[in-house]
Amino acid sequence: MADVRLLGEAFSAMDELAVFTAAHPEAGGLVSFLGQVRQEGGAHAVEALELKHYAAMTLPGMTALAAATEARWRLDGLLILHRYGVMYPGDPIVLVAAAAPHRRDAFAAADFAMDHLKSQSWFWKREKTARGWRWIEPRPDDHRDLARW
Amino acid sequence: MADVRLLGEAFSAMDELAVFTAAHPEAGGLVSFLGQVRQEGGAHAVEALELKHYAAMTLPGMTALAAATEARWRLDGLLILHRYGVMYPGDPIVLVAAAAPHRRDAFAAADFAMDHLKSQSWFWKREKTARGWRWIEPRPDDHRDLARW
Amino acid sequence: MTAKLVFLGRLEDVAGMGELVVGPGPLEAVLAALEPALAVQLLGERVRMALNGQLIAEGGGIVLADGDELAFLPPVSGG
Amino acid sequence: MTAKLVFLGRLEDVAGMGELVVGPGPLEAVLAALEPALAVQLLGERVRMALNGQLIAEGGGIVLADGDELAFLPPVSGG
Repeated sequence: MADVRLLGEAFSAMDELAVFTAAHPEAGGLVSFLGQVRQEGGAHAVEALELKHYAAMTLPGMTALAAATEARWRLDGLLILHRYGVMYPGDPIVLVAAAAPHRRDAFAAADFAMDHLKSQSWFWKREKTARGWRWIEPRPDDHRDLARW
Repeated sequence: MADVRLLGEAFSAMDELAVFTAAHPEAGGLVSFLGQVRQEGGAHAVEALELKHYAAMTLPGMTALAAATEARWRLDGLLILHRYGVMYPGDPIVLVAAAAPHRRDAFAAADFAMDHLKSQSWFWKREKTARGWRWIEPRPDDHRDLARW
Repeated sequence: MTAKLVFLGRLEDVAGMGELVVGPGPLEAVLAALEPALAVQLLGERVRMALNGQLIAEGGGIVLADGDELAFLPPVSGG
Repeated sequence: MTAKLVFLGRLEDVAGMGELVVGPGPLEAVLAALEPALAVQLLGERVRMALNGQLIAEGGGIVLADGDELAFLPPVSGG
């Protein structure tokens, strides 16, 4: 039932969300999370971001995460889109949306999926600043977030 | 800073969210909640929904809620739109969106604002089914949700 | 010299109107002039009151002055 | 008769390549044939391994067969 995609090209988060919302008129509540490359100024600004994935594991892992999310909450629909490749400030990285009969289920499902995408999915991120490319290590926060579930 | 509106006419949740998102390229994460009139079948289906407000208190209360939300989490932006008047299946009722440097702040802010809109804002709802109009009482869930904060 | 009562939510249905212009004076006297069935509902345990847009803790002792607006607020159900 | 090593994330930079075709055989022998600096990184405590797309608990005892794909996975950082 879930729509899970690993995307190599830029996508329009708003177009995707509009399609998802239109497909779920039966849902009382829809929660979405959009993660995007921050547009910021200053010497430390990120000029580009690259996400690498592993074909043998990344999409299968996302699909399993979607199934776990749907098994845990009562949902009308679930959307999980994640980019890989090189992205620039303002580009969407990840879009998660959950449609549900009840508000709390939609919030919890989107939150759960994001925590797991952040810290348990097979992505590796590097950022380019004025000082060049640098691999990003997971933050302690990410693991703390995961421990909530 | 927050954009808080009490609306008497139908609005496009996707257009509003697109404008809000475009206004916050500095935000790493955006969370939205859309509540809409359920489109459902059967004898108990809601044919229309009416929300009444009280001019002296409803919008001032929403504005105070927005200020409390912004004081509690680190946000780049906050959007709170709420309809009053008669709505039909598929119509948006409420749209809350929070943009933040960090994901957890955006989730918590949207969740907090929705719990308070549901159970502490000055709206009164009635629904029309095949059996006529009926006033909706608050659900015990709504108060339980509020106790989380 | 008038004050106004505002009936929200289902109280509007009970009252058959959303607002009622009344003379100033003690709330007890104002309510005594209403339909008893309506007065009973307005004084219900779960109905709160707001004077000129501000919630008030208790109705006892209120005296409506010229231009005052007293709203009767049943439990809310938004979103 | 070949197997494949896959280097993910920063390990691709360390290896200077994303993949390396190797002969089958015990993992110890395969690693011994690599640059020592790379082999040390691959065996780092926080690097996990997946054989043909499935995580494996320990590298000890692994023998790469023809067509096997062994991936080295440093800590992830998605979203």
